[in-house]
Amino acid sequence: MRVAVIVFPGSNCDRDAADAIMQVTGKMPKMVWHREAELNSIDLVVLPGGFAYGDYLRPGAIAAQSPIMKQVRAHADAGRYVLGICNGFQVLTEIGLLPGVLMPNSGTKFVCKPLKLKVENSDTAFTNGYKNNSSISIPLAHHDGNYLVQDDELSQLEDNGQVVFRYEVNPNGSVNDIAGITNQQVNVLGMMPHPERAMGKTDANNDGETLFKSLMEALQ
Amino acid sequence: MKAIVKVQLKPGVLDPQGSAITGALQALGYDEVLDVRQGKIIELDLQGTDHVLAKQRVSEMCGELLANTVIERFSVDIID
Amino acid sequence: MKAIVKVQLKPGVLDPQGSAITGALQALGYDEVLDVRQGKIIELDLQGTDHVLAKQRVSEMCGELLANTVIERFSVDIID
Amino acid sequence: MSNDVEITAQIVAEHGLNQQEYDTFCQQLGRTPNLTELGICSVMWSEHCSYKSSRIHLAKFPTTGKKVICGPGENAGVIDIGDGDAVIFKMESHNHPSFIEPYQGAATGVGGIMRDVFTMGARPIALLNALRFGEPEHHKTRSLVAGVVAGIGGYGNCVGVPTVGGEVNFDAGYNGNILVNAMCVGLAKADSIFYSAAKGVGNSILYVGARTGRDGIHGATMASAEFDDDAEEKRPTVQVGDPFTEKRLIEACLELMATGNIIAIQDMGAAGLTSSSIEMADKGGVGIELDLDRVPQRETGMSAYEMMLSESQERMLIVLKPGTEDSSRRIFTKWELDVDVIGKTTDTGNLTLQHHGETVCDMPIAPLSDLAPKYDRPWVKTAKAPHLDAGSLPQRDAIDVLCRLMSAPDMASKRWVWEQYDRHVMGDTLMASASGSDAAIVRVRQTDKALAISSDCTPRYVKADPYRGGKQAVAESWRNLIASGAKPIAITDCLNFGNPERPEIMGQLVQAIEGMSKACKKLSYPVVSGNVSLYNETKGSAIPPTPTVGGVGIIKDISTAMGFASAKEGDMLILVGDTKGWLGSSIYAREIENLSGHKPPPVSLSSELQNGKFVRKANKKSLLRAVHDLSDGGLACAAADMAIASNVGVVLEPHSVLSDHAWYFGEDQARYLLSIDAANYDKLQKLAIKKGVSVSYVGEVRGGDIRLGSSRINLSDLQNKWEQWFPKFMEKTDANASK
Ligand SMILES: Nc1ncnc2c1ncn2[C@@H]1O[C@H](COP(=O)(O)OP(=O)(O)O)[C@@H](O)[C@H]1O
Ligand SMILES: [Mg+2]
Repeated sequence: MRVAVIVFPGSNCDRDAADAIMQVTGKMPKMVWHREAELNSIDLVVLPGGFAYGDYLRPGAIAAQSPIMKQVRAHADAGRYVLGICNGFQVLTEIGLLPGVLMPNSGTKFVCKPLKLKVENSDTAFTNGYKNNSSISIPLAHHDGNYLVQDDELSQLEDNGQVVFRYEVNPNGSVNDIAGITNQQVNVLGMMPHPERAMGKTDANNDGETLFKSLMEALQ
Repeated sequence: MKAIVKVQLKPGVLDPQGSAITGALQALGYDEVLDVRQGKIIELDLQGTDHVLAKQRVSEMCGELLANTVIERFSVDIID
Repeated sequence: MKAIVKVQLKPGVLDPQGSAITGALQALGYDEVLDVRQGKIIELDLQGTDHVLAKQRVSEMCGELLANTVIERFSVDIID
Repeated sequence: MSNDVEITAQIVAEHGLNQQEYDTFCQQLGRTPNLTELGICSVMWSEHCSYKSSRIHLAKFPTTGKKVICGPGENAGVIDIGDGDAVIFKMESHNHPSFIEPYQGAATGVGGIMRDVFTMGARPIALLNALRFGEPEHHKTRSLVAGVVAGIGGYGNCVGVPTVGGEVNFDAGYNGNILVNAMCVGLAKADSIFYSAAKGVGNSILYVGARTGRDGIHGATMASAEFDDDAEEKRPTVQVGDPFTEKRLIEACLELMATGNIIAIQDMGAAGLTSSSIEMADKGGVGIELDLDRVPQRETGMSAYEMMLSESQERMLIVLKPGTEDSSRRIFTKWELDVDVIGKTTDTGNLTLQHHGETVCDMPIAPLSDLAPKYDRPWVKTAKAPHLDAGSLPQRDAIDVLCRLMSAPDMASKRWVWEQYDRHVMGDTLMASASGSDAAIVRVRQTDKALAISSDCTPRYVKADPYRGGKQAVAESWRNLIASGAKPIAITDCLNFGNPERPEIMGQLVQAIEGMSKACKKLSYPVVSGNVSLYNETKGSAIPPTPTVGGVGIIKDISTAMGFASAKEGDMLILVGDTKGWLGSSIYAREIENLSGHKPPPVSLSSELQNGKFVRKANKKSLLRAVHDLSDGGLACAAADMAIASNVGVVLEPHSVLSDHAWYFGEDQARYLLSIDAANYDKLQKLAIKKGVSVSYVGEVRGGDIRLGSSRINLSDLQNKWEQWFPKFMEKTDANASK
């Protein structure tokens, strides 16, 4: 599996994402500076967490205009995989690869805590290692994770099984407790919680590792 | 030349920050406050003097970057 | 009755958001953009009809909560 | 104001220099200074930069040791943690700015302390913050808490360095002067530490980072003057933090450091361009010439005076090896940062400034630091505090007291605060605020080693007895590291006091330093960096003296890291150390009896050392399940913490002699509560006898209640009381909430 992690000037979970990839594949992913414009022969693009441009204007807005994002779009359009974590999810909604927006948390504060998610669809390349409807624990850390989408699009998401992760207790006001969604073609996933922080390295929880392992198997 | 851009949430879009402000003002005793909505005002210093062109260019900037048109609407005023 | 409050950074106060937006617009080819400053626009729905009183009350709200008068200045307009 | 205005006595006074200081300066110069020169001298000789009131006393700290690579005198302290790794750390205050503008004040405090650490070549890996607010009822407290916490989170979260620990206290003594002390810990290679001495002549001086604006001009002198009634009106332009720029600055500087282009590097902190250029030149024994027209500027029409005194954030000054200018520039350009060569080192020994084709300053550098005033200010000993006889206090229901203490502002859960901090970014946080350990534990990346880090001070004690309180702050820091399984290595500190021109305040400072020094020496726990913040008073009323101690220890093998969240049903609870039932200046005295100012608990450093070594040994032999140090609230509160963190009940037996309040809530020092598997009891006791340490069985881990003798409360009921104080406090918005 050939993986690229995109690095924006304010990305700060890029290294954590790379470590997670390394842990499951044994190979360091390619770290791609956002001004580079090449994503040749890459299977999976990871848009990592952080504050790509300080979250100034709107989270993900300025990053969405970066040269690399044209390549990411082409990569996705070609049916290859894209994983957006936290800020990466925000970028994906800003460029329209995923529907909806991520508004400020309903509590209007940054929230960092471990959290239970329900796996709503384990029939995707990202989630096939999980049991359907299982409860997993993935930490979260963000200020703008309050997912909002138009009603018709919401029913579409729900009907198509594009909602893959749901919060068991809603931390941010997100509509229908949505924590992560895929696009219709199921090759792009955006999620607010951080699977790369649940790799069994700092505590016993390795529920995040399953996601990366699923991807690896799907791409083998 | 300056452009004054107002970016506001479309009607009907929930505004978490606005609701928080409403609550805080009411708690401070400002009972006359019924609802609050928060938007952005972005002031651009522009080179050039052509107002018509400027308005068109700044509207493009809004579509491309300054506003997220999924949930926001914008208005542009050009002043000297 | 509505109040439109504009809250902007005082001149000279660093505006990191504004600088980032300037850079982003220039990178997109909008070379005419010299500088950008970002502020807030806060719209309040108010009960009552007395504009003079409303203006005074909303100015108080600004001082107390809506603006950070150490680094920001504000203006209040009352409309129907 | 033009640069050649006549310097009147009033202008001198406005710059915070007294007549004698001004005369010394003129004498040295051989003429009267112009305005720019006066401005430069005034910031260099301010309390904040020159440490004029504290310097002779700071010299009492032990600052060397086997593991010390660099002690005080550089931007931060450096210690050796083996295998070629070094840890760089420091704590600093941002008290005054945070009172005026809590969000930006606290945010820029975090930014500033990170720069001190990465300036020396370290990647910041952990942040802590020690916060002291006024009483909860005070009309400003709530908005200050909200702003400061949001500011700390806003900055650290964005840069992507985990905020892993800290303290939050409330006391009426801080009503007019809150304390915001931020600590940063970074990781570097021991053979590539960067210093600030600008050695060599003719080398280019590179300015990088944010542009210079009129921010915080005279911030350094403000930090050295007490607030008066209209301080809130006369505030200078507040500095606004830009964490996105800081993040890029860190990455770009670390990238440049890897090239070998750097001779010296220094952040622009308080007094910006002035102190950074002068300190670098002074340490390198060279002169420096700057062309101010080349300084990247954010505003138009800035004078030389304004540029030299600006405290714009996120800026660095770098002296480059000849010929490396272009390759260095490219790195900063890649990170979209402003960068320019603004001058060079010279052999004149002078600071020479060119602006608009004119020389606006030309004066010798050495005297600015060598001749900086140094005062042995008069001081008086703090009056002897009366003893509090525990026997004179009324009997009370122990569980009722426990509930009141655990939900008191200083003791209640700080979840509301730390949930706003990203504690896990960088992927190496093993224990942070939420984890149930006495210190934060952060792994050294890609190794089995970890650092234990804590921040401590008990101002109640320091106020009642500065010497004993100073000793206690160091001892508690050391104990916290031991309790987390670490070997304590060294400390940084932040000495927050009132106006040193008052002999009783100066007395607090001197005695606290002496107490701290004593403890540092005895515990082999040297001071490697620190900061002094004086004039923390309003209208003649000073803050409680608050010497915050930031301790760093090393855990050689993360499998031996310890906490108090791992007690198990059926464990025995063992108390290490002697209990006399000391209640003077305790939380119990303050919260329950409304008594303060009594003699705080004695600190026996030899017991501290002995008991600590014993706990370490027992941990090494895997005899322990959970460890908690005893501090505020004594035995019962420590046991309650352990029960809540481990999610299992505890039973504590009453003492045979001591009254309940003395036994359960006394704050005798040098004590630990251990939870052990009953099967290990004999081995533990044998070890204790061998080490001459007193251990006693005090209860067990069992059931779903907290039981103190015959009285009990359900664990989750107590937990709710403990959890609810802070969110309830913050949500209570009465008419006074924000102003
Ligand atoms: N209380 C203290 N204990 C030990 N060292 C101190 C203390 N206060 C200041 N120092 C040392 O004095 C030097 C100057 O401190 P400071 O002016 O705060 O540095 P900077 O300008 O880098 O922020 C630093 O090396 C600092 O570690
Ligand atoms: Mg420094």
